[in-house]
Amino acid sequence: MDKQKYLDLYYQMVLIRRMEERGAELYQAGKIGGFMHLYIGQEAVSTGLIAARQPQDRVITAYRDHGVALNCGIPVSQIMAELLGKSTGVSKGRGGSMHMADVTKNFWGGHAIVGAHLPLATGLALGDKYAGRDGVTICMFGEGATNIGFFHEALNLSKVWTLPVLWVCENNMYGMGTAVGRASAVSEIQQKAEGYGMAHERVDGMNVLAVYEAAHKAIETVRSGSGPRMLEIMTYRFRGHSMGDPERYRKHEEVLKWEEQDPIGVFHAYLTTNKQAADKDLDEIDQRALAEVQKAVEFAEASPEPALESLFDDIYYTEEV
Amino acid sequence: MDKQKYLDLYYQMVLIRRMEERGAELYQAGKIGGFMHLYIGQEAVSTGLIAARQPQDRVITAYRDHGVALNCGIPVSQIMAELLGKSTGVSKGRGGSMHMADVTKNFWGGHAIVGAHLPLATGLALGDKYAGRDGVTICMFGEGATNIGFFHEALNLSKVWTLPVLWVCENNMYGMGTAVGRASAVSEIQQKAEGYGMAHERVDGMNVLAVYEAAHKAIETVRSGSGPRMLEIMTYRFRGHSMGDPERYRKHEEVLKWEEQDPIGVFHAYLTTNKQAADKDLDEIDQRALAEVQKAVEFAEASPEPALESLFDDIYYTEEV
Amino acid sequence: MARLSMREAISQAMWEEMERDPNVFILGEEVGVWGGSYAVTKGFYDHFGGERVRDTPIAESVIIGATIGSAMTGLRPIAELMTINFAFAAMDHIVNEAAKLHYMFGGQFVLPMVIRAVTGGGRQLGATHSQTPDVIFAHFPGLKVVAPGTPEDAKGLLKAAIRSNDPILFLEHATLYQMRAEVPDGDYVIPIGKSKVQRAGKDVTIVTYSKGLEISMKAADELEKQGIQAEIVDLRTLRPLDMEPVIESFKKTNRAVVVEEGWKSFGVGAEVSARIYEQAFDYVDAPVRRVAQKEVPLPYNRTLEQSALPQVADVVAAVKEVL
Amino acid sequence: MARLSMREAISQAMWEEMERDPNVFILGEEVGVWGGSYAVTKGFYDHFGGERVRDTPIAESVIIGATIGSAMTGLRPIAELMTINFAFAAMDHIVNEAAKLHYMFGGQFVLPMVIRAVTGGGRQLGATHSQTPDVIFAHFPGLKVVAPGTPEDAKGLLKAAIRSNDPILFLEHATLYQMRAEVPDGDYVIPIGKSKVQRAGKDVTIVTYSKGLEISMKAADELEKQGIQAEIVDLRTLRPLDMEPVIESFKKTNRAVVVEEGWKSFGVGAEVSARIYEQAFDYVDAPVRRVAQKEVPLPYNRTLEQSALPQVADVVAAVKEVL
Ligand SMILES: Cc1ncc(C[n+]2csc(CCOP(=O)(O)OP(=O)(O)O)c2C)c(N)n1
Ligand SMILES: Cc1ncc(C[n+]2csc(CCOP(=O)(O)OP(=O)(O)O)c2C)c(N)n1
Ligand SMILES: [Mg+2]
Ligand SMILES: [Mg+2]
Repeated sequence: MDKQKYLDLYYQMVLIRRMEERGAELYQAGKIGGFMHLYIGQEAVSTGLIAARQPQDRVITAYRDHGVALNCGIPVSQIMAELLGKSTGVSKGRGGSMHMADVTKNFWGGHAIVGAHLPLATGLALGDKYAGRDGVTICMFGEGATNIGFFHEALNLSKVWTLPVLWVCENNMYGMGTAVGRASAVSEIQQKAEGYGMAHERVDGMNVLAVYEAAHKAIETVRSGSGPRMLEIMTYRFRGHSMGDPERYRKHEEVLKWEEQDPIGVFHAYLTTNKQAADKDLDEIDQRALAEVQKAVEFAEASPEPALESLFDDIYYTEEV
Repeated sequence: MDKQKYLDLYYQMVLIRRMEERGAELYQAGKIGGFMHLYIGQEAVSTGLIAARQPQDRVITAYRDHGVALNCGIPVSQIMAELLGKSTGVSKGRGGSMHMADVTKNFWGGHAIVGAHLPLATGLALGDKYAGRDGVTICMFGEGATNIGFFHEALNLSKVWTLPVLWVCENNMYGMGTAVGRASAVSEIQQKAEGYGMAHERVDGMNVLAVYEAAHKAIETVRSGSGPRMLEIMTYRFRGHSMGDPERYRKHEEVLKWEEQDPIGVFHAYLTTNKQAADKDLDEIDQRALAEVQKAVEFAEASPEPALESLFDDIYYTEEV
Repeated sequence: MARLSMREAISQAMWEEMERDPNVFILGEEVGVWGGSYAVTKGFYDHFGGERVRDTPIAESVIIGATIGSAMTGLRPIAELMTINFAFAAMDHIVNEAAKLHYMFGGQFVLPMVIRAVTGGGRQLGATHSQTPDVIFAHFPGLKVVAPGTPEDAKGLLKAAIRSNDPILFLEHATLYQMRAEVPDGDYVIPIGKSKVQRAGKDVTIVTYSKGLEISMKAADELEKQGIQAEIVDLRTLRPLDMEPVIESFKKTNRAVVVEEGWKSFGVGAEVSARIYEQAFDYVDAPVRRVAQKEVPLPYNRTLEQSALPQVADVVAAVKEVL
Repeated sequence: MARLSMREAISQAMWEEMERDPNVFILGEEVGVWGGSYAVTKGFYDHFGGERVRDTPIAESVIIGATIGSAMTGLRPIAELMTINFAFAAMDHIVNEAAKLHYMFGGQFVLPMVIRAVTGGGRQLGATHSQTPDVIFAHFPGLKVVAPGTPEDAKGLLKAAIRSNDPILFLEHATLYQMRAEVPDGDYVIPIGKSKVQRAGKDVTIVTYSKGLEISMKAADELEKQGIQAEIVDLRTLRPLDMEPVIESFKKTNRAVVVEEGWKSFGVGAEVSARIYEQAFDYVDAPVRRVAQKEVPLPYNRTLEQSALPQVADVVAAVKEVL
């Protein structure tokens, strides 16, 4: 990996962090509504993962999607505008925080029903296989989602049909307030892949390079036609499940402990220690990210609301009645 | 096991066989309607399994339930009457072939939505655990049912809550016309238990004693409080999936090959070879079974239809409206 | 024109569309080797091969999920649900995904998909396997619900559904598969969302669809003998619901009976009745009557089951009440 | 009497019933340690312990399946579905199992179970999380569907539901949790299946339930100022549907508006409207009007979302139309 790529990874992670911090403020200020799930702490996962994809590789994830959207190439401005419900938002203000997609960037959403997008991912992969294209579908989900039936049906089918899917479990230890061991029969999620005779690997999700390496290898292996695989990426969310989580289910010390492994801090240290970047390069990146976010917020605030008449657009492709 | 118990097992298997052969005739004659799934070839499974239960152990199964119902102690007459839709049927003629239950015998049905009874089984087991009773819930299902989400959710929960359930997969190689390998990512169903960190074992389902031994050990282990386990019982159905199956999906030779392992024939040979029974003892049992079935058919035919007014009974326990 | 059964008409529509467009494919339980549990896809597997006629595990959520996902990539999947009773095991994917994604993501992609499902009771399958819950799917904007009552409509509407870019639930009543009638050959497409007068009359309007059409036709024969001429309007599509021919007929007859196989409460008849009053209040000469299933889970016993299902005599009686 | 929020009233009902009957227990996602995602079970886990307040995996089918199974053994489970939108992931267990087993097995066992679910839109949660699909559950005989609109009714009806031997879906509208009113202390039980006149009037009958009641009450205040006295009948239970107070009121006012939050087509208003005509045809002076949600998947943007939801002004306008 060359120096520029390192800096890009760093920039992406910082940009997600700054974007979400600003999002949290806007939420508190009442400018964002609904449910909003922050990705803070988990940035290395989608950053490393998506850096490893080719343009023809589809990405699909759950409602914790801002970082994923950004890594897929959606400008912060369109994400911010979506959060503010503006017509310039990536989903035209209709989806909100949980439902962002831009299929021109091969990002197939943001899906808010836990686990329901895993079956969709099998279909995306089938589409490529059917057409003889070499795209890999990258499907991300939380460890909590591995207990719902959708997970089971999707993993099984993907294996039976040898579909080009990479199943990526972001194990952040909790599904809302439920620690993994209280909800899942096995505490290592990767073990579930055994039930499908599927190759699997556990990866350190606080280390963006480790994620990148594992993802790269896995994606290319899937691309080679060997069928689906699963990655379990170990991570942690520093914030509540969504805005307004009382966080009664974990100790503050636990959070603090994980913060010592902050993926941005870890990568910052790696880059400077290994002389891939000077402090001031990284400072400059921080500034650039802040400026980008500021510009995005201004864009979003200045953008128009969707027109009232647009309410009835796109219920169907063919409009009858 | 004493000689009488051997003979009982033999009687049960023969009785199921004769009952179903007669059922098939009545179906062809138009006296039975709906879907009917015969258990012929699989008799050793429920016979061995249920012989190993204690009275406090609950049994629940899918739509292929005649044999299970009989093994649970429901008289052939009530099964026949149910098949004929009579008011004396075990479900008052309302359930038919697929929906038989007698809770006084701790038989909780006969469920026709594939896999949907597995979640119910977790609840039955929870009921016993909650109340501090030592019953074990024995939940039977086909290998085809292990691909649906219900299976996954139920197995996971049973392990997380350490519920007293014995999961019993009757692997008869096909779900309708789909061979196990065309529908399941793993061809050994027991491997799915790995995904739940659950103990499992494969058992020869054409050998009633092997089933009995394995079941006895498994049930008592579950009863001891060690949580759920899974048995995969290898078997084969000699008839079509249900009445009117064109059987395009398997070769007749395959069926013939399995018929060499007919569980009744196998056990007959075992009993005579080991001098547990003389041919004439077994012949007499055959006669007894035939007579029992004949009596049952007469009873069923002579039984009244449910009263027309009964249509509205038992929609609710409390009748409003 | 050829005389086809409803089964053959549906089969033909799919066959022709698959020949026409390589992006059309079929998936579902037993659609391949078995030939479809209702034999609708018999011969397809041998002709089109296993890539285009895909047997699935018993896993309704992923059947519909894969249908949606592949449609998102531009394919035109036809999923077969063995019966509508199993749609409940895929309910989230039908109403929360298929019905919502196009709108929720601002129209970025389309969902050219059809879910075929066998609906209806009357075959002694017991409560879990005998439902006609068509109406509940029609409640969700974003989905279209088509339910033909004749072989001709089945062919024309299914072709339209396969060519449509919207997610469509296509309901086939199990006891209509044997119905035979003339069906136009080849490229015969009927626009989705148009009700149709299936029988002209002047004394009363019978509004119905699917199995109800067969019952209503027989009732109309019966009534004819008694000198009553019933006009029958077949909705054909429950969402969008085309009331125009209904209202037009009603303005002529001033009396209506709605006939459906499903349960009466919160059924199709309620909506049709409400709309008749909303749209033709001044033309109402008698209360609109609804003929529907008695509100019980259907029992296995044949006599009981039939007593719960709407019968020709019920329609005749209802018509006489409104006259 | 104490002034309680709807949330507190529901909480109190469960708490008292759990104290009263050791067979009553709670299961669901985040009902324990978290205290309920809508804080309805806050404090329960600490007081009753983890055996009686059971956190579950995210697995709606087995949540409802375990609810049914444990009810079959004689326990009295209360399942919490975080929102009704997730009920679709448990649809088979709700409509094919809970609603059918008692009948299908000839009444051999009962299902004393309650499924509590948060319903409703209006909180910018987007299309998948904002539905008010109450009506579709009411279509299934065998299930009862209760949906209170006041704290008092919530307490009394939930206690009745917990004590009932029938499977009951109990719908709590998310934006009503904060509503405050007087609630009787202790053993206060309201029979399930009785509609109630929540406000007396003589000029028009407004029929509604759940969130619709709040909207209708405000509309009635507005109308009052204009000299119009609306009588409001709250259905409280959708199945069984008690039309008696509706018809009684209608025979007095001869005009009705039905108000609900869900989509209009195939909604509650259709059934109520159809029954009014069936049961009081000779008393109808103007077409019954329906106020309901516009037929779109609800969008995230607040202005758009609100424009799709029924508003007080819509009710006022509808009343003026029927007068
Ligand atoms: C079917 C369904 N059930 C419940 C919910 C409510 N819910 C939203 S997020 C969540 C927790 C998911 O946890 P996990 O999969 O670990 O993802 P994470 O939030 O940790 O990223 C729950 C229960 C939902 N959205 N969908
Ligand atoms: C949810 C659901 N989907 C489909 C069906 C139709 N169906 C009934 S039995 C069956 C095959 C089940 O196979 P398996 O579980 O192996 O049991 P077996 O019939 O071999 O005993 C299918 C697909 C159903 N009843 N329920
Ligand atoms: Mg998590
Ligand atoms: Mg099988």
